[in-house]
Amino acid sequence: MSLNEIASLHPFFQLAPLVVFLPVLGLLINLLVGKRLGEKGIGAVASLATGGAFAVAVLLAVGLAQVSEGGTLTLANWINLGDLDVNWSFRIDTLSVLMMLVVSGVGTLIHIYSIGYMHSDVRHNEDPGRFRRFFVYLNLFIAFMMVLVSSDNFLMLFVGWEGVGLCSYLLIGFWFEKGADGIGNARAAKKAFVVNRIGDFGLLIALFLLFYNFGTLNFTEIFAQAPAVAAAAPGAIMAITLFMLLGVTGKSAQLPLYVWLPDAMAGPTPVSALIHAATMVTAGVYLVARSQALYFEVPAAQNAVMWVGALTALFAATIAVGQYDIKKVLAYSTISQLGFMVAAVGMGATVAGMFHLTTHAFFKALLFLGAGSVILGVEHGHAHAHAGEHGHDSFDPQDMREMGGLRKRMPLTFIVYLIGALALAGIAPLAGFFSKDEILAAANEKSIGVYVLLTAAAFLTAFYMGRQLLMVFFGKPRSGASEKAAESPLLVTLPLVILALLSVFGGALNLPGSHLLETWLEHSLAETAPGQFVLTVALISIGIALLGLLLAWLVYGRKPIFEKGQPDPLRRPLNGLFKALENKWWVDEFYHTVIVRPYQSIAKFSAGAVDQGVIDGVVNGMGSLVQSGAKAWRRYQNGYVRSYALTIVFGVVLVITYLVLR
Amino acid sequence: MNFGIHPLLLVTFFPLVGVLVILFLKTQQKKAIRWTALATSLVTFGISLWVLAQFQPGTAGMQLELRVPWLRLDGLAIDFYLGVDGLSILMVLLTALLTPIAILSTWSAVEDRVKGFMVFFLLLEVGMTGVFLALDLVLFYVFWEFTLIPMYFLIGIWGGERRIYAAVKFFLFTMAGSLLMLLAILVIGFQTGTFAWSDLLEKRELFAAAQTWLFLAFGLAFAIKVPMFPLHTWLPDAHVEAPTAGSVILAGVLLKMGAYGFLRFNLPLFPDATVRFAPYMAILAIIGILYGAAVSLAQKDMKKLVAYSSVSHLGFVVLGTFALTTQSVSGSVLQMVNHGLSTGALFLIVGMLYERRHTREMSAFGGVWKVLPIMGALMLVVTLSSMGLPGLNGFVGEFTILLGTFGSKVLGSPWFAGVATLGVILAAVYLLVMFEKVFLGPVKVEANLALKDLNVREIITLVPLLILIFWIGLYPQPFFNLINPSVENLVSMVSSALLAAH
Amino acid sequence: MPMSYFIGLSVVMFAMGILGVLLRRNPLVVFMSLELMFNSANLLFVAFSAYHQVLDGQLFVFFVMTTAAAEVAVGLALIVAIFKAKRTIDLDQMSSLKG
Amino acid sequence: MSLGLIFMYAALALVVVISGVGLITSRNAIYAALFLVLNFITVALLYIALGAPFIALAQVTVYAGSIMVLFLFVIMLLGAEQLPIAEPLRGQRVLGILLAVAFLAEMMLFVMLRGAPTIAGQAVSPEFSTPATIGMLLFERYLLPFEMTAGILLAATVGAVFMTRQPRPEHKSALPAVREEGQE
Repeated sequence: MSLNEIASLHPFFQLAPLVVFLPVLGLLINLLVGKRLGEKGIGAVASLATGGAFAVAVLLAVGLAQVSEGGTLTLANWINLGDLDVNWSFRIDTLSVLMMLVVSGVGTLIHIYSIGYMHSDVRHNEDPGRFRRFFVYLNLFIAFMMVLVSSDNFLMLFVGWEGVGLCSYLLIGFWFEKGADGIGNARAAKKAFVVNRIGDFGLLIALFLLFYNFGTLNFTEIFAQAPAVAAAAPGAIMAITLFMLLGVTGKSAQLPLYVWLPDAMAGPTPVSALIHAATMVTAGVYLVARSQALYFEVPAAQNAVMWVGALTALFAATIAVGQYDIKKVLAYSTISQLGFMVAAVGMGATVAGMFHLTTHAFFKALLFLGAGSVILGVEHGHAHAHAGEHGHDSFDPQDMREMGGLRKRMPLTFIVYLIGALALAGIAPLAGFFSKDEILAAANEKSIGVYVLLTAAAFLTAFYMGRQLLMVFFGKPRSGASEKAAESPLLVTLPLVILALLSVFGGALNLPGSHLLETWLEHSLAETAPGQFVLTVALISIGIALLGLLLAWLVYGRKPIFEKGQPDPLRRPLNGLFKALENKWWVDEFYHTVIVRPYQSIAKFSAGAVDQGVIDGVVNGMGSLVQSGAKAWRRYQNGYVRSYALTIVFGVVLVITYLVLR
Repeated sequence: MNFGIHPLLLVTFFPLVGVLVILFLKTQQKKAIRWTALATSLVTFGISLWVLAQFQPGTAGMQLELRVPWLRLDGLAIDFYLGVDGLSILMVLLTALLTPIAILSTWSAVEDRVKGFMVFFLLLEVGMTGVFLALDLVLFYVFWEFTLIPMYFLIGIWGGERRIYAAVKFFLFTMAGSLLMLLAILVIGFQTGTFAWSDLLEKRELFAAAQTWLFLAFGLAFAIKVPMFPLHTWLPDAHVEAPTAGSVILAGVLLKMGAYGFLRFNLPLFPDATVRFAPYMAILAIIGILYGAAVSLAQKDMKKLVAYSSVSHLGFVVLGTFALTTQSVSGSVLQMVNHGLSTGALFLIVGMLYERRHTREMSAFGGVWKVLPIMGALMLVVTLSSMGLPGLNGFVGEFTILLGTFGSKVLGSPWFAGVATLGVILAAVYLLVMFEKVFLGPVKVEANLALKDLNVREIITLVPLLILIFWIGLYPQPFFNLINPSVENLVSMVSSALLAAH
Repeated sequence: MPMSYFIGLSVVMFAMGILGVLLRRNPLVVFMSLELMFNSANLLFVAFSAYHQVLDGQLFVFFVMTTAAAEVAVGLALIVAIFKAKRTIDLDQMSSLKG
Repeated sequence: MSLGLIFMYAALALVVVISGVGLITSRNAIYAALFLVLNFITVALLYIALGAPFIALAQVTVYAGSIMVLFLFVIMLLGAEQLPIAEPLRGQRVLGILLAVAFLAEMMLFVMLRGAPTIAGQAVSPEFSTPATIGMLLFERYLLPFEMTAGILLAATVGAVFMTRQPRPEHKSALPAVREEGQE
């Protein structure tokens, strides 16, 4: 539909392209004029751009409230080759607008937060010039995410998909000269990009399969033909959905390809909050939700998605228990929660999945930003405690073993962090409880195995969040830095408060009674399983959550560990198992030995032996062959007239023999 | 608005005017020589735009044809036959665009014998444009061989340490292939009595019997030039030893002559053989993609790495060509242009780094982005474009090629595209490794701290390429409109043979 | 007289000429054996001209003679020049022009 | 063919072979030259038998007369040194002989295979090759080759003269002044 047609549908819909162009505008302003605006100016422009996008999203939501089917707005014909006809068009429907709201909403809050955070982070890393570059990348990310979410066909979705992968590469490697021996951050960024690329490989193959089975890449046409093609070529849909699952595992850090997310914590904390908790990683969930019609055709694929999600949820939760870095714990917790969402969407409970996605965006962003404020405080404390010597001793501001007793030093951060943690753990009134409960209810009805896995994961979630709370905020400060830790400025804590409110009241979005979100999403999803409230499941989940917190208190609360060196109380009872948790089940090492090192040796072998040795060998060999041949013939040119005469006579004899024998 | 001279004739031979003027300048007048060369190549670019203006995108057949009887041996008619269509218009524009950029990049790079350098460079431009416009087999062969000579001297005289070895290797490789091609051309000539491309299309059945051998003869010459997997070892040596400008033109245009040759001669003239050999050529192309990517990872010298990446990228082009679907062939024609832009820019930046530190070893750099922010940013964009990131030109080409190859009836199975798509991952690996080794991480070497960022001239050389990289990435349709009709015509020509064959 | 007699004779003469050229190191003897080979050719010319009753054969002998004379003149001049330079005429001494 | 005639031809052939062998094996160049003269004369006799009297005479005068005299003259000039019998070039002698024998065998084989016919009429009419007819033919049909041989001879003489000239003292040149400074 062209601009004016859609305007007739609803005046607000024609604003849709602004969702992408506003962040791009912000990005260009900062890029070109940034130097003169100063830090506050840059922050303002960036936040305004994202805020503008949020406003447009709200307007679209209002528009959708009236015209609930939404519409598609075609901007330009991107590629038209033979029967490949792809347009750059915006799809305005309840699902995409929901994602826009979450992305731009949480995004704006994080933009405001990062003005304060980056102000000190940039000073800490002695490169004030980088402030501008951070906000350029952040706006680029919002723009690409909007392209992904608002696209009307799989190709534009793929453009956004890899675009956000690029932004996560740029932002993880923001401090590219920091990290393990100077190259750690850059390597983490490269790891993230390459692992994402492996996922994108799967999505690319799915795209090709889609094109050749459906003749188009457009959502509406594909979902319309889905039943027909499923009947005609069931294998095709199975292949498409499974390859798409490979893409999802890459982007949403599910089991086989999750390894990049923990390393992505190398990026500044607002990045972890925005990209690696709230928005980018949920792209996979959005993809499965969007192509739900395809998944319904192939139950086997749905099961695959469900099991991948459930297994990841439990697996990541176990690792989170053994981590010391405050952000690593949250990273594994994100992977685990994403496991919940993927399992939900896999079960067909798309609404529950999207609901958990939304609430998770709130409290996980809150937790990350809280962790950021804790890190700022501890760095601040460290600077004061060791004002004297300036040496960079091996102090790691993110290591929980350095912290302790921060609730007195940083009361506001503590309260907000507590709310976030309880919401994540799934304690009753908070948002986390409702969304997780809905997933557990759906799991309970769909397959007991998955339900057990998810409940175990929920228990472990409560446990490691309790552990983190106790280690960071309770007990005695374990290092000079944590003694002197100071509360972060208002600019940092304000967004925290807003997010805390959202975490508390987020549950209202889809309360068992009102099912607001469900009615909202009905318009764009094929068929949504009605989320019914099962009391028993709810009670069990609250019980599990409280049990987890209690156990954490028993282990970490009663006799808090004092000195820095003291081993983690869990080490003795679990020893071998705990060692495995600490080392992340050695998955990174496994991948390194099985994939990375063999590929490097193949590369060296093919560069050395095959290329230089064989091929060049043959080529140079021919060259030297000719030379040695020439050397051999030179001997005949020995200067003696008579030997030449001999050769001539030999020639004569040969000619005559030829004549005679002819 | 015709200056009385045929546009194609003008665009091909105008650089000779520059050569003439330069010959009269004294060797000491370096500045004058450089400006004359630049001016001539810019005017040639202007003329090529004028040719583009006269080119109607809609029609599939040859346009602006110029056919003048040239040689008449008894029974054999060799014409001076130029023409342009969808396949060659972009190549001519690319040549006309890259030459002034390459000349501009030699301002501070080439100091000795500037006169000789510029003369050879402009002669090279004549040869290249001629190759893309020639439609008479003999004329094509003449231009094909003619490009060898200036390139040989460019590498041989202004090259690095092992330049003689590299120049000779480059020359022999291409020469060996093209001799076979000459043989094939003669065979065709004698059997049909004409060398003109359009006439040969009608008389295809005359030499249809020897089609397999003719295909292989032409194919070998083009495979060496592309370069395809086993015949590629001349490329890294040629690139490492060539001066920056030489590398830009070598990667940007000379490699495309091979790929273009497949499209112009192998496919239309020997359709049955093409259909029969397509799977084997596709397999070779895929090996090239994966092998090139793997070997690039193990390289220590930046130019060698980019050279092997060219092997990998052109693997995609050849794969697209032999998949014989509209998407894949259009994609490969566009990918030829894309590769010229992104690899040309890569070589320019590597050349700028070489001018500053006089070494191409990646270990000599590290954390340079902190010291050279602008160069780092431009390098990042160019690396992403050659990696095939959506939104930039590389992706459009690669996606259409892979999409076309996936469902191509000639190759038969989707596995070809499946394995080739792995190349996309490997490309990301070695390019990011290069970017990391050179630009990221801490500044290890003291000398890197004193490096100066890009000056205005260097930025001007890169800007046109970047504009095109973004333009093709964001809105490729105008380029596809140019290519599409001719490609559809070519594919239908070949597929008619496919139907006949099955 | 049967032709095979003359052909046989000229072949023998020619073979002896070859031997002379190949085996002797004295350039003069080499030249003489060359003359011998010329002579065998002339013999055949005359024999066949008689056989075919065509005078042209004989005429050709004259041309052979003149070239032989010219060749000897130049050859001997060469030998004299070399003798002056190297004080020896042994063919094997003159081997500096080698590859 | 009468017995006497055969006997005469056999004798001539024998003389030719002996003189050839003599030429090859004689150590002293002069003996070789004399053997060659003998050879020329016997061949001249054969020419007469073949009905080519004028060529026979030419043979004797040109070959035996001028060329051999030239040889003898040069031999005298160079002192005809006796070169040692040793054969420095490895395999030269063996191969030489081998090739000569092979040549001989092949030609014999060739003649055998082709079965040379006998000369039609033995007696060739005396007017067959009188000097007049040869002269007429030479200047009619073969004028160009004749002129070319003249050219060859001229070139040969100039070459011979040039190669063997001695560096004679400078004759007086037209610019004495220049000459004097150049001299000191």
